[in-house]
Amino acid sequence: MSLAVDVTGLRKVYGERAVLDGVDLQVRRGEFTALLGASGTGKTTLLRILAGIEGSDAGSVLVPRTRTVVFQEPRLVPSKRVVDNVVLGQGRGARPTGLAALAEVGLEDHALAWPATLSGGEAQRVALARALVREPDLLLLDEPFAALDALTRLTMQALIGDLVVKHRPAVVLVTHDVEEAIALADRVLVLRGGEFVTDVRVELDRPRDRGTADFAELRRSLLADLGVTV
Amino acid sequence: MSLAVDVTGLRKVYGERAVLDGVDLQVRRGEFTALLGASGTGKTTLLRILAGIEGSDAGSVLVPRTRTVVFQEPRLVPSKRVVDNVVLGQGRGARPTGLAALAEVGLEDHALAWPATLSGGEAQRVALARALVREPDLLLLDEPFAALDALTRLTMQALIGDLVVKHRPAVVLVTHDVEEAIALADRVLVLRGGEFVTDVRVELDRPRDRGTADFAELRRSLLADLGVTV
Amino acid sequence: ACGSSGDEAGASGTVVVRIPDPGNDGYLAAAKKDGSFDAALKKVHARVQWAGDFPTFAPAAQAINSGSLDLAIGSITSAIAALSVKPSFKIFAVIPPDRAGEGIIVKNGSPIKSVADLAGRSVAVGKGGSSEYLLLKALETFNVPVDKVKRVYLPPGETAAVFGSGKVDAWATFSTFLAPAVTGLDARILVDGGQIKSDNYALWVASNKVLDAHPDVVKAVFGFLKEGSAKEIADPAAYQNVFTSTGPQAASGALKDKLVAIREQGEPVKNVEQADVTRFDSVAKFFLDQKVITAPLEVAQYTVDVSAAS
Amino acid sequence: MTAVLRGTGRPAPELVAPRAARSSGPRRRWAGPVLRTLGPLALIGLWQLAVVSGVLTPDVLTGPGTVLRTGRDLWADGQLQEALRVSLTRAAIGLALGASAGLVIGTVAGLTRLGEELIDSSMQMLRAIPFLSLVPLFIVWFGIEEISKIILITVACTFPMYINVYSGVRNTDRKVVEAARTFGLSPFQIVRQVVLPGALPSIFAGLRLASTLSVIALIAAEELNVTSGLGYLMNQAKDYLRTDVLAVCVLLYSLVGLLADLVLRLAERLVMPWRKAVAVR
Amino acid sequence: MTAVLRGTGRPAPELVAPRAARSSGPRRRWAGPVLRTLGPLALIGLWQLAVVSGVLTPDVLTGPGTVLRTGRDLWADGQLQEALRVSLTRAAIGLALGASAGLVIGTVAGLTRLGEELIDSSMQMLRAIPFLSLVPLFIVWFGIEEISKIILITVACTFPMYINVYSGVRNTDRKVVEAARTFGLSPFQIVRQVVLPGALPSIFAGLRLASTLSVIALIAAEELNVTSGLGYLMNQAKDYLRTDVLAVCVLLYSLVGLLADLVLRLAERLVMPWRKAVAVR
Ligand SMILES: Nc1ncnc2c1ncn2[C@@H]1O[C@H](COP(=O)(O)OP(=O)(O)OP(=O)(O)O)[C@@H](O)[C@H]1O
Ligand SMILES: Nc1ncnc2c1ncn2[C@@H]1O[C@H](COP(=O)(O)OP(=O)(O)OP(=O)(O)O)[C@@H](O)[C@H]1O
Ligand SMILES: [Mg+2]
Ligand SMILES: [Mg+2]
Repeated sequence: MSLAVDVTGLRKVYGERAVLDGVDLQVRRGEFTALLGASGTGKTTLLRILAGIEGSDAGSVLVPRTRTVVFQEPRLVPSKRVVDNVVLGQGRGARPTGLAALAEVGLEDHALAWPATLSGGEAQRVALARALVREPDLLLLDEPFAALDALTRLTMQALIGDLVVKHRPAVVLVTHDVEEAIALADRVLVLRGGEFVTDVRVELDRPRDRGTADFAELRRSLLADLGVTV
Repeated sequence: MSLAVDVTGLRKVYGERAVLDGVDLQVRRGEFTALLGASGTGKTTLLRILAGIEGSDAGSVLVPRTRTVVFQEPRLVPSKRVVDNVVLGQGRGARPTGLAALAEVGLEDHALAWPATLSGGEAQRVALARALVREPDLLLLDEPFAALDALTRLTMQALIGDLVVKHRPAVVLVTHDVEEAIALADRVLVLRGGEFVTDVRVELDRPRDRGTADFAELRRSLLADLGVTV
Repeated sequence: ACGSSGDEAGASGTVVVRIPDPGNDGYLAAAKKDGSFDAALKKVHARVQWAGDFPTFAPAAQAINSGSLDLAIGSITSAIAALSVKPSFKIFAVIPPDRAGEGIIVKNGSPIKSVADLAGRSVAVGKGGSSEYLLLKALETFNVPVDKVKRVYLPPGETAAVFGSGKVDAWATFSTFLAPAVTGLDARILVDGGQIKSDNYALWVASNKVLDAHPDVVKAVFGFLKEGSAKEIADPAAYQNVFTSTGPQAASGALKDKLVAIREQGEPVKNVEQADVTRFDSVAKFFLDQKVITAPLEVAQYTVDVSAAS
Repeated sequence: MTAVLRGTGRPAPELVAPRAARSSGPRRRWAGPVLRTLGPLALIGLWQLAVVSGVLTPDVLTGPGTVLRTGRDLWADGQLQEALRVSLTRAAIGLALGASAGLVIGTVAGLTRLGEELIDSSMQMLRAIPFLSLVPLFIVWFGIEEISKIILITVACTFPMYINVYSGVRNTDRKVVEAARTFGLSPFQIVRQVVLPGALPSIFAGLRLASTLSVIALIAAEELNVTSGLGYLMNQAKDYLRTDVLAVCVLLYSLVGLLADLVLRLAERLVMPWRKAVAVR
Repeated sequence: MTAVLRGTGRPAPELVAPRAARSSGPRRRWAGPVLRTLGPLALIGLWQLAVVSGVLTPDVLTGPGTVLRTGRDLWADGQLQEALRVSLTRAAIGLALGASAGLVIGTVAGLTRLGEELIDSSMQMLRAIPFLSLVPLFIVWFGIEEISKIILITVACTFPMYINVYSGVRNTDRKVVEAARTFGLSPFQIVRQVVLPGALPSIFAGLRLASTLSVIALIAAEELNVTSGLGYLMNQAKDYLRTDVLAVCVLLYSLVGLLADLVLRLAERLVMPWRKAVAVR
């Protein structure tokens, strides 16, 4: 199986501090990777480098040409209506696609609203729809569900699951929800001190039942990696 | 016990749609209220009205004079260093207090950084520190832990718990994490269709063990109110 | 510091007379340098305060109107325009038309040999000022129909470049502009003021205030002007580059010679006579016909003969 | 375990209605426009007062009454219409050209570091040269006809537009630009769809200033070889101390300015509809 | 169940290095300043070329060589220093006054709806009146001495500052202002600590334009009743057809402009240190 992300020896320094220091990461096509890590450990920085927004100070980074990102903030263009934000760069002709994507995130009613009038969760869903309509080879998600209620969150997770099955992009998902990481990912990574301290393949059958002992055990071990003892 | 929030018949209309329609809310001194609700149901709108940022279209609102808010976004002043953001409006003389608050949220190293260089979680913690140094009578929290990892989240929750014990402000916490709501709050409200459909007093002993049957039952019932069946 | 107006006496009982700055040449510049003007005025308990540079008469008239200037020099054309609006000053001395220092100039290689040749050509003039007057007067004198010549209206400061680069064929000009144009722009005088029969007097005016309060001072000034101008005409070279020989105001080489040559043909300051007033009236009539002024103006009532005053 | 709590207790004395709640009542629709005309009316009132009280004598500036009369005469005469037509055409063409030039150069300089380094210092240098001193140059290069006047106005309008566009473009939200780039928008698309809309408030400020400068340049331009136009009328009025005509011109300029502002205000609403959606102020 | 996976597979052919990674290499430190001087040098080169090729004849504008010689003479004579001293003092005082006025009025109008409605339309009306036409008025009101010149420059500088401050203040991030308000900052504190810092880019654009206009107004002011100053020198040069002196003045203006820009650039860095923290461009 071929690679979609190939990072070796990546290093990124801010001021005096090396936020990323010798990160190696290979992600295969269709692989769903979850990235855990304490606040400020460099998860967003890594995603930004993969997205091509930020440069690196050392190491090599190879990624596919078509990438889309859901940023930690919605980053909608304030001067475009919601549906035009979804089809950003694809012209008005793509509006039907955009409307379909908005329907999938439950925002068909807000298609013609201005971004500034959206609630936090609504904006995040628009950002999600924008990333999904493009069918990228690499999907970078920075805490995309953080501002969503339980039900909406489940719907959105299912949506991404569908997309992964259909188009098989590589996915890198940053999340703070360990259960979410286990439930969704093929592989969970934990970032600490500028490098990956854990790289676990999740071998549970899908759909994954949060009640099983294996789930609980993996959850416990990952939380321990993050410094939480349950 | 006297009231810290007294809202009756509150109504707020955007365009054609009444986001809040006949909301009544009384919160007592020292009471910790958690507010649940699907995305776009008007939780933030309610908080903004309580904070005095937004006007209402009908109904009466009474709140204490000193209120602080942790907004859904960090809303730091970009032209002030982190510590000066914490003591915003209190002058440089208050910097020691600010530094102490920053230490509590684990950001003493970033005291002199500019807000734009912070990670998502770091910014959120600064916003939290800013709301906490002021010892308000009413503390309004709009998903303050959404961007925090498990460990940091626990620390921050403990911090707010301490503050509540010490100064007994009324707290209104908007969250999407049902377990968090149950673990922290004296009372959980669910907003749907412009009004409260649920108003539950949490009678569990503290510290609350997420493993107990009562906890699980309350969690199940609240999730059901939110449309999720487990 | 703001100067006291002419009718007020200074702390020492001295009357302060405010006059535009004389620049870098001429007898007034020399007087400014050696203090001879002040010496002359001392007898009437007055002294001079040199106000700033007034390139045209209109702002000087404004300054007189508003009481911040006492004396000024200008051409009859601009004086008539100003008098038609607010006669707050009177003419107390005249300088007969500068026959050598005004006229119409063309480039040296120009095929234009006479005023008649101007037909079908373009001539740069300043709208409504001495310059336009000179052109119209020349066309009248040489019987060229006015509409045969294309008038290009330009402010004098901008005209040199236009004329120098050949965008216009001729330039009707006077005093400060003519000499440098001839020496610096490879030009020659087609006709001068004398040939045109110009009535373009220069005049000295004094505010009504100072005339009423201190006629003796104005008289002293007149005396000094008359004497000084006569001295300069006798030896113009001595009055060149009084303060500086560099900078834009300084003349050197061919320009200096040309200026001297023009000055030598000048006439001294004199008091207003009836013959002059008649010619002023004809200019006023001319302006009325041109709709530059809206009502007839009798210049006689705005003249004063200070030489006769006690 | 589940207890519904409602309506217990009474409001404690120190509870207050938050401030915003009060100010949110709907304002009368006419309040804005009426208040907006107060300022200009007050200015005209002051003018009249100054004339009546003798602070302003007619040889300095005539009062509104005389001005109206003179204006009517000039209008009946046809001079005013002609002057307005000629001048506004000149100013509009120069403004359009200059604003476009400023927009393009400012965008290029604001967008890329190389562009900034190559262009900005030259623009800062040229901007400092007062265009008034360049009049002779323009005449020599572009002739004494219409074209040199329009170029003079163009140059005067370019710089305010440039400086504002440059500043606006440099200050667009980088986060949104980053997002647009990751979604594969071409640089041109980013400029068109993200950067320029974001810079619109600055661009409008630039346009307002450019319109001011177009009028200043117009006056300078209309000293040259013209026999009509507002600037010409004013220069004549100045030379012949016709303060009534001068005042007519000043009044006309300010009316034109108010009109231009109204047009820009409408344009702002039209091209920035998203601002209205959240503007509560 | 737990398997460590590392380094399997080879890069597929269509993988690319993302663009930003390339451009991030450290630039030589001198690159910026060197590129920045290229533009002005090219302009001077063009000027020289125009003179050599005869496009620019000396009776229009002399070349850089002659200009340097004339400049040296004027300098030796002391005239240039004197002119610079006098003019820069005038311009600086007027600029300081006008910029302060614009800052205050713009802040008030930008901040409150009432302020806007009462002030903005008057300012838009006054802004449209070209200050050049007000010269006679100023003479009468403020005399022919220094004060009227400084007021003329002040008026000219007020409007660009006003318009930019107004626009900058109106466009500060409302979310942050809301936050500041809930934290109990007084309106004055909000203006001082949140709004004005946020509006700084606009304010600097306003300052740049105000400095341009101060020079234009200076020339107009120095046509009247002065015997020193750069504008006087230039007007004299025009009257006496001394294009070399004219060119010296133009060059001086542009140097002063470059210098002012440099100062403003430094000031921007000093008063907006937070911008450098994230500026990657
Ligand atoms: N432009 C910058 N200049 C200086 N430091 C920066 C900059 N950007 C990020 N940092 C620092 O780098 C560290 C890593 O930031 P990053 O945003 O990658 O964290 P993160 O893992 O995404 O954290 P979070 O979970 O809170 O979002 C943080 O400590 C942050 O302060
Ligand atoms: N200024 C506005 N104009 C129009 N509609 C608005 C405006 N502000 C909010 N809304 C709408 O009001 C509804 C409630 O918004 P609010 O921000 O209160 O939701 P919320 O409950 O906080 O949601 P979330 O959990 O997603 O943050 C949303 O549907 C939103 O689109
Ligand atoms: Mg992050
Ligand atoms: Mg919300």
